[in-house]
Amino acid sequence: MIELKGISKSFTGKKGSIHALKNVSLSVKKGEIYGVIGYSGAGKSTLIRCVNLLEKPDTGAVVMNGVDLTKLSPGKLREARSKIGMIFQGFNLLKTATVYENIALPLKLTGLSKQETAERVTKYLKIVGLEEKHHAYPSELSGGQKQRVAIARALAHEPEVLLSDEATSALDPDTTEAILDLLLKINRELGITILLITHEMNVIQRICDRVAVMENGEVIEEGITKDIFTAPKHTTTKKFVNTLFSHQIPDQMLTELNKTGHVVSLSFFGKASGEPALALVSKKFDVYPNILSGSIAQLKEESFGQLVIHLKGEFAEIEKALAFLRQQQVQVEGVVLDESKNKRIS
Amino acid sequence: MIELKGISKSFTGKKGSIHALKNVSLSVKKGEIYGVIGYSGAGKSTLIRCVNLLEKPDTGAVVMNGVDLTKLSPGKLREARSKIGMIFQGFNLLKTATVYENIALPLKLTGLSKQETAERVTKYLKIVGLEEKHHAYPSELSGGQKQRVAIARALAHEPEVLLSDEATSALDPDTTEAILDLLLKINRELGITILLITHEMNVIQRICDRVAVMENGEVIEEGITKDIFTAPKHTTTKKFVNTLFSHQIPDQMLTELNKTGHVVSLSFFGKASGEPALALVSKKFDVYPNILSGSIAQLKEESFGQLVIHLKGEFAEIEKALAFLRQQQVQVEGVVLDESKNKRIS
Amino acid sequence: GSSDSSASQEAEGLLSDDKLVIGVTAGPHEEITGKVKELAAEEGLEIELKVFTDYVMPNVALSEKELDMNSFQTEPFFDAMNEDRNLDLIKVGETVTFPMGIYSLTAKDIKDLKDGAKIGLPSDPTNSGRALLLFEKAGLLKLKEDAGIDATVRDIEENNGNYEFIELDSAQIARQLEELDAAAINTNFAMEAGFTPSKDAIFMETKDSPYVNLVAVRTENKDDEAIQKFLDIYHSEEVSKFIEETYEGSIIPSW
Amino acid sequence: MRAKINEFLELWGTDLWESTIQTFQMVGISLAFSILIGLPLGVLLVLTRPGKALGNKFFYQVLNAFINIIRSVPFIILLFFILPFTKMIVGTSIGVKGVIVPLVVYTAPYIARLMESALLEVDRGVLEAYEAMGIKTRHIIWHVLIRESRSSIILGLTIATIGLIGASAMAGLVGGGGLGDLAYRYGHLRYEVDVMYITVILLIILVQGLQSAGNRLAARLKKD
Amino acid sequence: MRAKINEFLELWGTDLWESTIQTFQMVGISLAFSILIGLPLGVLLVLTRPGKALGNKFFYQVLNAFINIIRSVPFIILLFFILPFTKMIVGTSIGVKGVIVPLVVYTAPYIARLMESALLEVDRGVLEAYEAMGIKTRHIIWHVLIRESRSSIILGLTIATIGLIGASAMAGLVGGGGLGDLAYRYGHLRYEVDVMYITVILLIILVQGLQSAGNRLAARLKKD
Ligand SMILES: Nc1ncnc2c1ncn2[C@@H]1O[C@H](COP(=O)(O)OP(=O)(O)OP(=O)(O)O)[C@@H](O)[C@H]1O
Ligand SMILES: Nc1ncnc2c1ncn2[C@@H]1O[C@H](COP(=O)(O)OP(=O)(O)OP(=O)(O)O)[C@@H](O)[C@H]1O
Ligand SMILES: [Mg+2]
Ligand SMILES: [Mg+2]
Repeated sequence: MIELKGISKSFTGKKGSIHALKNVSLSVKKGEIYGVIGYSGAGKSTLIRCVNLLEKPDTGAVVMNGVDLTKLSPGKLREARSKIGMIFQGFNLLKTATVYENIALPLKLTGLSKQETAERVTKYLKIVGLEEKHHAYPSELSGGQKQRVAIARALAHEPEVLLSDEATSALDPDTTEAILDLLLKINRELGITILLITHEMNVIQRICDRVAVMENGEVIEEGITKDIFTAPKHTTTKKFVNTLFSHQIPDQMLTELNKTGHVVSLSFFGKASGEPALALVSKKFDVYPNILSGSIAQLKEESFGQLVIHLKGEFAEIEKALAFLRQQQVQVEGVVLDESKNKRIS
Repeated sequence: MIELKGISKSFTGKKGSIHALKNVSLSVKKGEIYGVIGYSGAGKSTLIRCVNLLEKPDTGAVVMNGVDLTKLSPGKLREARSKIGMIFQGFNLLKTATVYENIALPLKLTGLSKQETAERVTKYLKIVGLEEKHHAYPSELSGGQKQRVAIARALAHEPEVLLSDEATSALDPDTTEAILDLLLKINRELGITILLITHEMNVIQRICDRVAVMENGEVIEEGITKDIFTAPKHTTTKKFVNTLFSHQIPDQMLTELNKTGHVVSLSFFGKASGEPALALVSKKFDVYPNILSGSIAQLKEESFGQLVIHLKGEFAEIEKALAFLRQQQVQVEGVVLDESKNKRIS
Repeated sequence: GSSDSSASQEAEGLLSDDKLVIGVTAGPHEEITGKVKELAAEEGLEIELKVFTDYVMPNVALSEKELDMNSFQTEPFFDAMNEDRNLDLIKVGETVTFPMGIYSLTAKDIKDLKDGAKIGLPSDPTNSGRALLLFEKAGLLKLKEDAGIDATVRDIEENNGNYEFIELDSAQIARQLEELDAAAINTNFAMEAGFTPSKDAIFMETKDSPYVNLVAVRTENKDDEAIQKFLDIYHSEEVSKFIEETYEGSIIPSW
Repeated sequence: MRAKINEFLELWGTDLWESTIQTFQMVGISLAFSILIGLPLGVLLVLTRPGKALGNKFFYQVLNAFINIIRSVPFIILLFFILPFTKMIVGTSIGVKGVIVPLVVYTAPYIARLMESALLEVDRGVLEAYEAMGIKTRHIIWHVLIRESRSSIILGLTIATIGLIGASAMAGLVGGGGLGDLAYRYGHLRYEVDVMYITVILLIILVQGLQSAGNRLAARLKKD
Repeated sequence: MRAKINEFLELWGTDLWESTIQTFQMVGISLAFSILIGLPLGVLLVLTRPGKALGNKFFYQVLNAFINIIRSVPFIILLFFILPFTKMIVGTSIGVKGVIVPLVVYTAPYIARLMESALLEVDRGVLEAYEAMGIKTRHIIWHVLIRESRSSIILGLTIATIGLIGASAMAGLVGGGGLGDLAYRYGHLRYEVDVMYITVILLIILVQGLQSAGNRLAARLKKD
């Protein structure tokens, strides 16, 4: 569906140039929800803006449905763009138009009848929960409300491809949840392909089929969500995955606990967690596993989790218990240290 | 330190008026980090803007250090404001100034020497990880980078009170973590009072001493973070607290599991989780507890969690196990149903 | 007084002997006075020209001592203005006359003008009243009894042929004549536009017209030395020759 | 007093009325044409800039220079300079009709510049949003570019209209009449001070009304 | 050709040179004063609007009306209307000196309006950010309001300067001279078309240079 082939993009300013994208290749299949994560400034927005050529890549091709968009005439490009919806990081609403008009105008301009327009607008306003705000101007809206208008505008267009740049970053969890449900729904029911940027791992977890991780203008890791979550290779990816769980255990507590046993981190996925592994451990061996922190989540129908547990007991018993867990396909890692020492920014 | 007394605020437009704040009272103690959460449009931004009178409340008093700001002359108000830093939801950077100038200008205008200014700017640029961007203009920054400049600008001012409106909403988890650490640090070391708005519960969890939950312009619940997290009263609060955990278990799976046992939700806090309660259960009773989902987190040095577990076994044994858990001060609740049916927006 | 009058002379309100600031209007006055300036320089009289394109400022500026003298207006206009605005100015000499004629591209005779014909006349005050009086003389209209030289189109009492009178910039009329049925044009502009006044005009002012241009000064300076010196040069043979050569009879020395 | 006013009106009423009508005609018609020409030119000035939607360096520079050339010629000269052109367009170079062409030639490029300045303030992001939706450029021009800057456009047009009223005062040079001409010819040249004051007061009322209307409309159209 | 040019320069060189100098003097000095007066007035027009930082309905309306009144009077009338004032200020009412006062009176309110329009475009949020930091209003004016709108301000000033050059062509009315007047006097009144063309070309070069410089500066100062 969408194929980015060797996209590079530099911004040249007076103070040297910034290589925002370095030979990025990516391919999003039809009907897929594809997530892009990465640190602030990694090049995510630039990448997504290259997809509909709002940013013209220096080199590389943007192939959509087999057509290289970079080679199209302005007229053809316009046509191609009319099938792509985009939610911008900065909302980009018309200041002089009401909520209703902001959503209605593009529809009107693409030739929808007045009645159809009205119906669509009403439908999507309802979906984003802003019916009573239809007469308000953007300056009279809260941050989250603006973002919801931008979402409604993009969706009301009912595009084949949706590009979403941090669509839920200004939204409360409940609204986020609703928007994500909506994205899943349109993806499933209408087969809309979605390329989304987010920094919230739970967005990825909830709806993405595949994920790419970007760093410094490059895609450093890419794959289906399950693999990325369960076996992240790159440290950056690991950090992102870890944010789904809160593992920070105060050093003091660690020292304390290590006196009476062993602190280990367990990761399990799918089948592994389906079996009551921990329960078996405490039944079979003379150890008292206590969960210190961690979480278990449903990842597209399979559960998946990380737990930091304290195994209280004799060393020998603990060894046996760990061996048993490994046998049960639970990944066991040693003591988790406070990672705050290798932060990206201080 | 900051006391809001009976603040009301309406916005009057052509289409009737919106009661954005309804008699809100709130008090933030000196040296405290106070969080405000609530749905999009609840009135959070309006509230925080009332604190430094960017929005003049219709009624009510804003008392800071014993002085009612609403009664001050413009000159005195300016003086009071110079001790309040603010991070805006919309960044509000000077478009015509570089990153460096954006942070330096307010410092220069408040009379700092050139050298001091330079030192401060460099220091805070480093803190937010934007040293190499000091020559860039806001239009050349990514969303998260802009937000970090806004943060640096507010902090470089070294205010006594910091008002923060969604300061980390556009940031990746790693950067968020760093900013939160920084806020904690300035709060602890310099005693800066912080009033922050967020929709991310992990921000509250990580740094807030107290929390207020807003809905429809009212504070519907308020208290110390621990209490709000462990015993949320209002459904909205519960929803927010629950977002820290992912409990959605597909209906199909629930039905399946209920055939071989019981699905229950356990909540525990502090001591309760210190004891290896679950381990004891599997040792003492003929049940196999399997964690389906949930998480355990460190909340200002005490751990606290919610787990949805499946107890496989005979009904009688399960009953005994649950009784035992209750004895251990673990809160036990029945089967968790899919909550998606009572979403705020559809 | 002029910028470099000596202090003592200035104190007495006298003009400097060797320098005059003279206001003229753009066009022939500027050119002729320019010639005078050249000649005066040889005789040790420095002349500074201030060129105006307005017909009120030269008198106002003279009266306010911004100028020492001006040369741009006809006597009737001068009298009217001097009285209207209570200026204390006086005529000290006469200069030239620009006869005025009525021209037409279509009519051969003033009697050929049809009813409702469009007739142009200059809009500036030194020429418009004069044009109207010329029209009256030509029998196109009748002015109010008391109209006199500062008559305007508002003073037309009887319009003998429903003529439409259009006031235009005096320099412009000749160029716009084809859009008009007839117009009053100063001879100098008519010539510039390629007319031969004696042949092409369908009606002409008589030679003894009262519209002789003059040199004016503040009354208090009427006897100052420099003024006589200036007039002498103006009235010299050379200037007269210059005028004849340059204007070929459309401007007549009137001293 | 009463009698005096009556007398004045008796004397000047018709002239004032006529001049007012002439001013309205000159300004109204010229303004309409100037907007029709100036606004599109302003849009072109913005859109053909290198890097913008229709970026075309050559076209932009030609247009830019062309507008500059016209703007270079002071109105008093322009009025006469383009006489043949005026005559060609409206068949006459005198009267209200004859002054409209030079007024348009004078005002249209002026409006183009004011529009350019207003249009340049439109947020790039919003334009991008509409480009990204594949909206046609002409729709973007009207529904985004002009719409979003309408408040500045109104203020710019108010400024231009007042400039136009000022220029129309020179209409007398080609027999166009109007209030400004009345004030100049009778008030200034013929020293009828009453007429001058009354005319100027009429102009002030006109301009005051225009500016207030402009300000109010601009404020109402501004939604941020 | 060569000889012809030489002859032309022989004849007209001095006049052209003098007129150019006069134009530069008139425009330069008037512009400087007009900016000094117009920019603060524009700022006041924005800041005293009801609801703004120094919101003062009465002051705003008086200022607004005052500016309108001056803007109402066409330059050709203004020039004479304020003669006594001109004389009071600069001691003379004719020549280059005498025309500067009316040019300033004409241009300053014009600049004020253009500045008002530019300043109104500054993002409210940024102003709020600085208010929230307790920055003094005069600092906000200079470092935020004017800074953020500097690109529009430059374009506005360019427009105003070109208008000023146009108005200075009427300096001849009070004996001020300058290029515009030269073109009018020789070209129009005396049918010396060569002079007219050359003068107009000089004006075009001047305006073209100004507008290009203005455009370039504005583009460079615009950072979004
Ligand atoms: N117009 C521009 N000019 C110069 N540099 C730019 C421009 N746009 C982006 N950049 C730079 O390119 C890099 C990538 O920016 P981009 O907006 O793609 O980041 P991002 O991954 O979307 O970050 P965020 O999560 O903060 O939004 C950044 O370092 C940014 O400063
Ligand atoms: N200037 C205004 N005019 C009219 N209504 C306004 C204005 N500002 C805010 N509101 C309304 O007041 C309510 C509260 O807005 P506020 O910005 O305080 O919400 P919020 O809690 O900050 O939401 P978010 O999380 O989305 O930022 C909203 O319904 C909003 O539409
Ligand atoms: Mg981004
Ligand atoms: Mg908000």
